[in-house]
Amino acid sequence: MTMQDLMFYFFAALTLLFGVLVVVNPFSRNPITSAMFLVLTIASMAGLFVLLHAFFLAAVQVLVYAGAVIVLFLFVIMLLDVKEEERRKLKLAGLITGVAAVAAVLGIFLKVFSLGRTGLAANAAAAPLEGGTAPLGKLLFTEYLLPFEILSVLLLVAMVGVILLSKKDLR
Amino acid sequence: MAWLDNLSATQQFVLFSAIKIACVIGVLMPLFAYTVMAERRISAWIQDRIGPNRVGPFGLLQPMADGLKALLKEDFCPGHARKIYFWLAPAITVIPALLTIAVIPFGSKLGNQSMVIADLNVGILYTFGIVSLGVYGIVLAGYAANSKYPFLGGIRSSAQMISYEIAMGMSVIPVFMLVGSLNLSAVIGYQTGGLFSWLVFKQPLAFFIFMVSAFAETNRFPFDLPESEQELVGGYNTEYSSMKFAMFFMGEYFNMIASSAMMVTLFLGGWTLPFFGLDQPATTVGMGLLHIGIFFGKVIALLGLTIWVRWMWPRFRYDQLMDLGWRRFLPLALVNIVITAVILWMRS
Amino acid sequence: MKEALPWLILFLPLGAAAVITLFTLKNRELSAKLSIGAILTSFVFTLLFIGIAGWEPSQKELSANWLSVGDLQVDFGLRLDTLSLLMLLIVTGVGGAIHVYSYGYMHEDRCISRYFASLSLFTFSMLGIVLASNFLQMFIFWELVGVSSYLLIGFWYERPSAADASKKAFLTNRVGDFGFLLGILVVWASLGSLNFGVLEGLLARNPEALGALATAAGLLIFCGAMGKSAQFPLHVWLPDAMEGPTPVSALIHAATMVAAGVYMLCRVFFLLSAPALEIIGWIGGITSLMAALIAVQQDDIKRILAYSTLSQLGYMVMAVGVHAPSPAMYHLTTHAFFKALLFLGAGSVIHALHHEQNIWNMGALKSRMKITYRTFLLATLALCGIPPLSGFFSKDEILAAASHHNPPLFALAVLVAALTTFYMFRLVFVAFLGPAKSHAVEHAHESPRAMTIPLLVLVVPSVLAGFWGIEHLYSRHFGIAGDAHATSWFGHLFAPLNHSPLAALLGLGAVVFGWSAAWHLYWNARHDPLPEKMGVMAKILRNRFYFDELYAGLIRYTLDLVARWTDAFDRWIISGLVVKGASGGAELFGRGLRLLQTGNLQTYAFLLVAGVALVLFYVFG
Amino acid sequence: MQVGLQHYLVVSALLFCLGLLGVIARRNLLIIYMSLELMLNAANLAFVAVSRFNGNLDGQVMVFFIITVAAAEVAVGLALIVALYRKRQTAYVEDLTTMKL
Repeated sequence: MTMQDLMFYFFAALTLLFGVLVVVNPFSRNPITSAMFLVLTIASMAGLFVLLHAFFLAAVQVLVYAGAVIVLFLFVIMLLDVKEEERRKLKLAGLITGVAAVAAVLGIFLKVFSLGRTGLAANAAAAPLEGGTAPLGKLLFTEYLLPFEILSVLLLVAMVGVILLSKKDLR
Repeated sequence: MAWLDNLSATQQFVLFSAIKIACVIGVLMPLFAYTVMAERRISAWIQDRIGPNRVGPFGLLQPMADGLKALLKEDFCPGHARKIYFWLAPAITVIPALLTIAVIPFGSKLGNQSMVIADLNVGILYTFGIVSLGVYGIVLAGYAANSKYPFLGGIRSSAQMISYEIAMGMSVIPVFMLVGSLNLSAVIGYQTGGLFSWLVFKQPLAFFIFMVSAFAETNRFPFDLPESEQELVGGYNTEYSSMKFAMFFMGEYFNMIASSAMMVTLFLGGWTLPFFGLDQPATTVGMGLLHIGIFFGKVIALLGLTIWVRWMWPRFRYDQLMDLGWRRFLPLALVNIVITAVILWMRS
Repeated sequence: MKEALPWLILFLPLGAAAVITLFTLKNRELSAKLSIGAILTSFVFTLLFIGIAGWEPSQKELSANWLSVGDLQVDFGLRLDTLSLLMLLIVTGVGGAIHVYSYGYMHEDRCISRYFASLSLFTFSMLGIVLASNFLQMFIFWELVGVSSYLLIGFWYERPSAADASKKAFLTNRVGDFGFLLGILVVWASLGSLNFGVLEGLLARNPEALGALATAAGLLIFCGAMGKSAQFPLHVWLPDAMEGPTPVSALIHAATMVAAGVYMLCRVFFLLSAPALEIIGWIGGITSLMAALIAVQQDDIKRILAYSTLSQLGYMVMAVGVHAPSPAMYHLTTHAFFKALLFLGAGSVIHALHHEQNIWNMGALKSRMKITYRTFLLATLALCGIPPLSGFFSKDEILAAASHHNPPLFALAVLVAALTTFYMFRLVFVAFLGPAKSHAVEHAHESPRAMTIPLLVLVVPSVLAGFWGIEHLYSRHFGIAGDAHATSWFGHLFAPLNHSPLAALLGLGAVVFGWSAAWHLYWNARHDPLPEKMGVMAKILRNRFYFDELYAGLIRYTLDLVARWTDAFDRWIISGLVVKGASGGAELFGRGLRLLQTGNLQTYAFLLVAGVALVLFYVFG
Repeated sequence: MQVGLQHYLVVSALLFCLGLLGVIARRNLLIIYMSLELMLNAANLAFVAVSRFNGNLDGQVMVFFIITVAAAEVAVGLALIVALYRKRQTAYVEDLTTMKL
């Protein structure tokens, strides 16, 4: 067991733990708590990205998700001033069916992975990829130029839409 | 030091990293303390006052006294505050500031160890990522206090930081276009060989935007709106006292130091000086220490500038602040990128 | 040039109608001139074409591919032979005269542009019927004629009676047209073509091609003629159509549109079997007699002429029925001239008397409207069949044919001839001669030139058409050996006496009898003496045999019955079973589905995940 | 056992299902939204891992796109939630079952 593997288990455990806390969150009914755990999940995941040598994406992940997206969440939660909600009655039947469905999906996933039938099996011939920033940028501006440009349009559209939506009187 | 050579590479890495981290923190804490001290003295000098001069010779022990006071004061927590976040917020403010420093090369070489804690090849992106986390401390502080002035301060601050992060990020892109790497050591390497290879001379506009944005990011004057005492009583840290307040303070000054270090690295040649061959990696321990000294000299000079700025300018209004960020700096930075790109393209 | 002329003749009036409707509605003068110009140009072009190509053009059909559905090929074709060329002359010639006349008659009307647009549209449709080279094309123009006739009868639509009359005309025509359409379908189904030329060739080679359907097809097609030419029992619309402006009555309901039925019968004469012709003949005869009888007791000058028209149309149809299409067309031609003249004369009178139409309010117009009186009298004489006027020859030919083929119809025809003379001279004696019977008469004076000139123009063919050898043209077209080609016009005058003395003599006798009766009863009469003398009979005649009432009753009864049935059907089957059943089913289904659509995001998410699980299981599991 | 693609994929699958569970089971719109982000991140992880172990950068490009789209999506979604909250004063899905505002 190398250092790398240890780190993997460490970060994977953290990611999953924080993920569970985002969803289940036994400490508080306050969405802020979930948001904070989401930040931690993202950060742990960035660690996993680093282990995968995707440094650029790790940085972007933290920058965009932790630095912007979740701050936005916090903003909204604060703006809405969601009260510390009274505990709503748990819908047991719904919960059980939901968990069962998710468990089914998970079961299928795990079975597929264990059987190695994904068609995604590691390409033994290919050397593990060193994800540098420069090759990624090169790819982005050559092969993926059109999607990249379309993405910019999407961002513009989202911007316009959000500005419109946040006008006071929404007609 | 034979035992050192017997250690495996990993063990060496862990050992030296630990030593470096300890040293950096060991330097940073006094630096913080004496920056505060310096600020008080300089402000007094500028305003023609005396300033703290009672504790120790020339008041040099004043920071110790302050720290002791902060530690010994009652740790008061308002009843209506959200406890966990109220406790968490100061810590969250300090940590990112410290983390930022990890990628900054504060010297060339000491022995065969390069004087940087983590020589990441996406160094600057890492910095920005960490800096962007700094918002949380302030937002949470504002939220946790559960009263209106801190809340407004928190909201203002986060909006301000997010806005200026963009201008800041945009302003440094030309730097990396010139250097061709995101690695900060590479940036320093690029600035060797003459005074005018310093990026501050090649990218004065970028430097300017970066510096002003850094003031805004660290909530320093003239952009200290989150804590503008006259409007918000003190902003997000209104409800804080004792050590928790000191931690916010610490966070602010760490941020200042980190941003100054960043500016030194990106624009002012880092640990290099264009004379006496000081711009080449050190071969002897003495040279290494000299490089560290040069670096600190530059950082301290920039800190002085920051402090000076604080007492020279009036505070901006909030809308002016936003206007400046979005409608002046962002377009300017974009234009700068385009111009740099065109020049590079014509040269190639 | 030769090919282009017929197309121009056909489409000039349409162009005029389109231009007037689209551009010149505001400019009344220009509209009128456009319309008149179009029809006169058509007339000139027709003459030109006949001059160039002769009566039997070498190329009998000009056609352009129009539509092909399955194995049905329909050409848009123009059929050019003696029949159509003569009809062209009549339609454009008489029509032109009437257009000019309208210009004077309608001068004060506000909507003269609309009037002339409709008139041009009508002319176009009529020319279309005349030139049609196949059934489908003819049917389309047939309907167009119906539409434009509707527009013209209802021209003064603000009058309820005019609006009703136009509706009546249209609906009655629809009944006939339905039969016509069925007939066309029968022909197409059994012979596989709609082209007249092709059909004629087919039937000439194999007269039995239609087989058992021959009579049915013939009679169904005759239904169309029945509607357009107002034959019993679909005659009711024609008298009511007199609600339209008088020139319209002259053009449509005397000279052209009503002639379309007869023309069509002659055009498809080769299709009609002997039994069908028998029935056609009798229907023509009955119409003729009935209309003549009704005309005897009418007071409205235009109605008298309308029934006279009916009667004469019956004559023509009867002629077709006695295997004599050529005389039928001949009579159609001469009748077009003098009946148009009569109507225009009547219009002139009505115009002079400020829309007074009752002949018992007229009288003593002879001296006040000299031109009108003289032309009207000449036309009357022509209608009655006084030699040597045109009517004499055409009527005599019909009588001769009838006497040859069907003696009972011949007797009927002679009776009608006597009645014709009687009611026409009743009209002349009461309206033009005798004492003035109202104030309006005293202020009456001759109509403007635009109206009198067409009268004078029309007098020429009315009087002389008998000497132009038109009958020979028709005979040649129908392949009947022209008998006794008289060498001189003098010989021509006495030809009828030579080849069928009985018919000629009886016809003349009937005229003399009718005239004396009219003179006896109506010379200087102030009131109609007949109702006193004939009592109930006169009342029945006056009320037109109660046809309208009969139809109204019949239709109301039938309609009520049908309505009750459909109401029950709608209430119980459509609304009850189908609609309520469908809506009930949909609602039940919806209720079921509504259980699924909770609006709760969670439920949807659950279903989505379950679906994903299923799909994944299907793909990988 | 050497950590390989399978390990990362299992982590990714677990995270994905966690997000899924959050979407199904939680009733606060904001938390549902966060769970959605978890799912997106799980996908990102899978992409990066596959990219790494197959020596192909396309996966990383895809992650880049996903992050961008997610940012846009969050902005729009949160704006909608705010608008919704202004009208209804609730962020609980069981109170938001009618389509009309």
